[in-house]
Amino acid sequence: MKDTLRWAYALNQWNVRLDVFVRHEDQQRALKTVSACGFDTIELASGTGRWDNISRPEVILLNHGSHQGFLDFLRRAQVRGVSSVFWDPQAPTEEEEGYAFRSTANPADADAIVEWSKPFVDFVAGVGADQLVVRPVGSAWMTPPLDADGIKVVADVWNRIGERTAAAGIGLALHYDCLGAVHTHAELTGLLEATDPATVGFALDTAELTVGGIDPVAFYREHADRVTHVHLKDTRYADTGEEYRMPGAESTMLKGGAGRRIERWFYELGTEGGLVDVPGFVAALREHGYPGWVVVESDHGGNPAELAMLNSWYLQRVLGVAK
Amino acid sequence: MSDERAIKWSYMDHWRSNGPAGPVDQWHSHRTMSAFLKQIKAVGFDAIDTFDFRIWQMYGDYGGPAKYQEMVQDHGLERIVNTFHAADYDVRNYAPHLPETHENILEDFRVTMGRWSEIELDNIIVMPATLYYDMEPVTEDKLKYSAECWNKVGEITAGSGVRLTCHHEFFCGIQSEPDIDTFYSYTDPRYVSLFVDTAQHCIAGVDPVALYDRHAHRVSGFHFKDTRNVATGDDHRHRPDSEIMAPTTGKWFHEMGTDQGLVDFAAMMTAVRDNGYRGWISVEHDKANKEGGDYSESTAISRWYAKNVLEEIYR
Amino acid sequence: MNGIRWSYAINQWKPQFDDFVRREQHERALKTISIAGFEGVELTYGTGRWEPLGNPQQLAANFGSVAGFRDFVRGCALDAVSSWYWDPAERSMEHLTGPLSPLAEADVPAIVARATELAEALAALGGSVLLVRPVGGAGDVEPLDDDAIGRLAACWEAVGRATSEHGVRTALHVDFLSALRRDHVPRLLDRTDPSLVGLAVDTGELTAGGIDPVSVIERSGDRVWHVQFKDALAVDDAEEYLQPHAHWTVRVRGGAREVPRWFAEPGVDGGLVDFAAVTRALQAADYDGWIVVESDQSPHPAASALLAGYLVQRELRPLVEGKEAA
Amino acid sequence: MVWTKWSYMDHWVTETPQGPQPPSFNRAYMDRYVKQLSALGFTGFDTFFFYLPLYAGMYGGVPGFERFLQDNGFDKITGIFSAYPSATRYTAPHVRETHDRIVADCENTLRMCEGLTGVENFIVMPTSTHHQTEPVTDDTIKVVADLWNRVGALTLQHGMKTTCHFEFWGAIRTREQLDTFFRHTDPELVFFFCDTAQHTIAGVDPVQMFRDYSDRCTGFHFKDTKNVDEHEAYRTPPDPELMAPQVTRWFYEMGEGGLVDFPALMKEIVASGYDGWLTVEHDKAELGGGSYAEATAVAKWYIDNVLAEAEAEARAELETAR
Repeated sequence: MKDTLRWAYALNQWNVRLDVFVRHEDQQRALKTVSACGFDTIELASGTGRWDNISRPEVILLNHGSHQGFLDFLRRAQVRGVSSVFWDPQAPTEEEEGYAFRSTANPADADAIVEWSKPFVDFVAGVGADQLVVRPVGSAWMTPPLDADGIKVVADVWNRIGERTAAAGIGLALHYDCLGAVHTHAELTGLLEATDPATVGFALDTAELTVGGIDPVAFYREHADRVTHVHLKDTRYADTGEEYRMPGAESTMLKGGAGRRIERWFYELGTEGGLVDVPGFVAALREHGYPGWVVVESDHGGNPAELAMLNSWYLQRVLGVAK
Repeated sequence: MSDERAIKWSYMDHWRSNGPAGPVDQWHSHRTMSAFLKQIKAVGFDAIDTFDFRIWQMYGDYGGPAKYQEMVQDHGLERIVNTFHAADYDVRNYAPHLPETHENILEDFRVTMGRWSEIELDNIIVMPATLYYDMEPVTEDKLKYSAECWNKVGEITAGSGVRLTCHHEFFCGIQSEPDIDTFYSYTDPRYVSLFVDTAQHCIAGVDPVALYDRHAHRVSGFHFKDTRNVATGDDHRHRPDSEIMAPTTGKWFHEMGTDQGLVDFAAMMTAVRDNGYRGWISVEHDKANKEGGDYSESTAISRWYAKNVLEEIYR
Repeated sequence: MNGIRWSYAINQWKPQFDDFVRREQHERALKTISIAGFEGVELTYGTGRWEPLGNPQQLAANFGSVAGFRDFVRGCALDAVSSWYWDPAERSMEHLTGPLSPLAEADVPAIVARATELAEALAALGGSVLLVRPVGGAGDVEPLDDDAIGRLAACWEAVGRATSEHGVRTALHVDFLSALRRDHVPRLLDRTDPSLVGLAVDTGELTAGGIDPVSVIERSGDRVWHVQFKDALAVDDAEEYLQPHAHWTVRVRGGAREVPRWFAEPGVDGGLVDFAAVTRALQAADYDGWIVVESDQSPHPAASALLAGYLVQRELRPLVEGKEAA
Repeated sequence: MVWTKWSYMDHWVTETPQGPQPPSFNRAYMDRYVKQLSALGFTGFDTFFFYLPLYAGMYGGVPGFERFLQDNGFDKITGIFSAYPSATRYTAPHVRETHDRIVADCENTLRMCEGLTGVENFIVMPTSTHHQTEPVTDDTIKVVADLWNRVGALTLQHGMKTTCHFEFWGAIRTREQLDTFFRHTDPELVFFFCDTAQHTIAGVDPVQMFRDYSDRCTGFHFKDTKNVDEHEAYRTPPDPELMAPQVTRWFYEMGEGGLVDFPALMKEIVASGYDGWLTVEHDKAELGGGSYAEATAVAKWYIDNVLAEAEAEARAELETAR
């Protein structure tokens, strides 16, 4: 995309299951699809084990030998590089102490999590990416609500990791999602205030904020100086207020329908009935001269190639971005 | 203008997506049509091709070809370039090698050209013969009768400003190299053109590049698609059908750029350049959804290939 | 025939004209029907070389003969082709004919001839019912006056007479777009000879047309010669069936509301038909014959067949067998 | 008499609004999945240890899920599958230092099975990938055997037999390695689980393997393959199962012209007097446009129409011999 904004595309929509998107030829097809849609930069999502070989840094390196080897693999499909890598330290992985469950909300886990960030910091820097995008805290339903002290515990972990990312010359962006224990506008603002603006930024996801009941355009205007990363996607639904607290919300809300038979929450740009004011949001980014990446994604929503193409069309025809 | 392109890319109307009650094509609803056109545009195609039998939906759902073409243009695509005339060949009433059926064929085209008169098409594409098993043995006389038939059809379509061009399916009566050459020797270059389908020729054991080079002055368009299999044994004359039912092969057609593809597209594009062809190349991947395939992905991959491999050769 | 026999309709496997053409696909579908607990399969008429199961000529072209197809069906552990659905408005590439209309007296001989061919093949396949679309859609034909009803009755009596010579009954299949929807059905039935023409009750079509299938069975139970169990997910309560080309604009496209899917396998989530009630009504009417289960279209044909098999095995067949045992 | 103890191994993928997913996507998909298996006549259900928490969440506990199965004509949950396909610093069957952790994991899994009717098999992959384990020496196999002896004693206390399912890409794959492993394990504690396709791919005849170890065999995966691994694909790092260059799909349902002689195996099973569960497994049935529902239906069709005949023949032969 030829634009003053920097556009990238997230690969997570292809990796919908444990045992898919493993063969290199399948990955090449996805990369070519992204490239044909006009994107030359991608965001990676983390995972675990031998089948997450385009997500988990150690496994990527095992597949391609080196950072350069991986970049060469991307460039075969005319994808030039990586904008960012997403990491959730709360998601258990075999690489992190053999599926240990740890949380940034637990002070006893802080040292381990800071240590776990190392392969990600190294990888993001190694492939020349900009941002390590992280899930700052686990799901709200798993823990009692966080008070200011609790938020400070979380923030401290990220301040420590922020020192490491800054030293490596990359950014660290805390990504809000609609299930996180930092959920309300006040909690989110609290977390941002408790982190060091010099080293810790905010990854604004338009759909996640909307589901969580926060207006992404207004939030961006309030906190433009902290926003260092953007995920652009749409949703047709917002949480009624308490759904994110359903036990097992990853499953019961985002897949099980929240008792409302909503079996898919996230949508491509331009979807009918989409709640996100995408043109308004992008206009706000332009007004503020937003310098970071805008990563388009559709999360898990059906046919990945179709979604990528519909997103590309939207950028070209509605947002007027030249391909 | 310096970036004026010699080649533009059109997408031939084969498409399926998954609907709530099973696979549907893009003509299912305005919504599915819009999603189709958006995807074609997104990856950088310039226009579309279509089938003649879609004319009914154009009239029924969109108010005619001109109105439908407006919708195509609203999605950022230029126009409808070619139409494919998929006829029901039958030795009883519609067989180019049987002169007694010619009047029926000519009447079909008179009516058809009237239906398309609202818009300007480049080509009307035909399979120039019946199924192979309905034509065999393929004799010189039969080729000559076929040529006479298409000469007359071509005169009719030329009257509407549209070129009549022949697309040689591997399972039709005129598919071998000598038969194709004989056929063109009897047809009038003013009225009958060749439409090179890279996969179909390849499946029939004919080198599409050599064929093109030999007939370049008669060529009015291309279907760029790939195959992984050459027809063997009776594949080309399998009863009742070769295209889907040949026992050897469940899926003949693949998008260009596919692994193990047999078509040498680099050589093909070089030949297109060296013959000075300017105009449209159509991309087709017929039945891409078979055996776990997916139209959206195949369309993206084929356009990627056109942009990153073929346009490096000639654009 | 004594008792109720369960069959499954093949039509859901063919969403598009170039799908479901290869032999191995047919074999897997028939095996799926068999193992889901059905003993028969219902075919749908089709024409041309991509409809290998569409008509007797295509069966012969593909399986050597109709008997060859019967062996193929039995090889998949199904007993019979229970029935064949045919709309005379479908063209025939094999006969080089376009749509035939039962309202046009001139078309009747061709309709009878075609029905005879289908009945003959059906008999050889162990089947017993030819289902016909008795007349076009409400928006596509003139309103049916007495004279029109009379012409329809004459046509279908002639067809019924011809098929009965092969031991095959002719049953009128009234769909939710039919010009016979609502009160015309009894009118046509009343005008036909009960020994020649019967009714096919399609639970999904009736329900989508706003008609309770149980009431049809209670009223015309003695005329019911065939039953199709499919579920309906929506009702055409705005009478959109009166529009022209409703087959396309309403059935396929879902009408003004864009109903994503009208029909599905029995027991589907959100289904409107009470199949236990319909089954009990059939028993009360002493129905014996085929019940053909269908989903019409499906995003996942094998799953639809298995889910329907589940309902039949665990709920519906026990109702029937309970009564037979009693 | 016809074999009634057929169970289904819980691989299944279905289309959802979020793409192809396991039926644990949500309760409605799960219910439909169980109904389809029920319609086909399966009476046993095998699953993976990692699905248990999901099912517990949907059905109010793992026993609640089992009751749902039973309401749909199943006898019970018959087997639980547990595995460490990738060796890590924390868990690797060939590394003795990690055994305590593995045993602790197994205890957790056993705890999740409390209150069930009677799971019979605790199915394990005895090793991680071959390429992470090699060189595979007698000592390596001895270390692995020690682990499963330990786990075997533990699971027996919960009424389950620890039974070993050998992957073609695992470190114990040749006939010699299998024999060594069984020599080193206690026949009272460690049992054999015969996966027809995996052995065939590894060049081991599953029928002969069963014949030789029928006294220790407690279960089967009936699945087919069309390829013997002739290119050392089993050594492909980082993953041989999905990434082998020559073969994109290893596993097929029965009755599709594969290499396994299922009727012969069925006859062997009858002749041996084995009376446990027989399990159908499909792994990656969706590749190439396939569907799990259809693959499962076709496999069960094969059981009822082809294997039933083989079974009847074998029983008749036994009768005659008597």
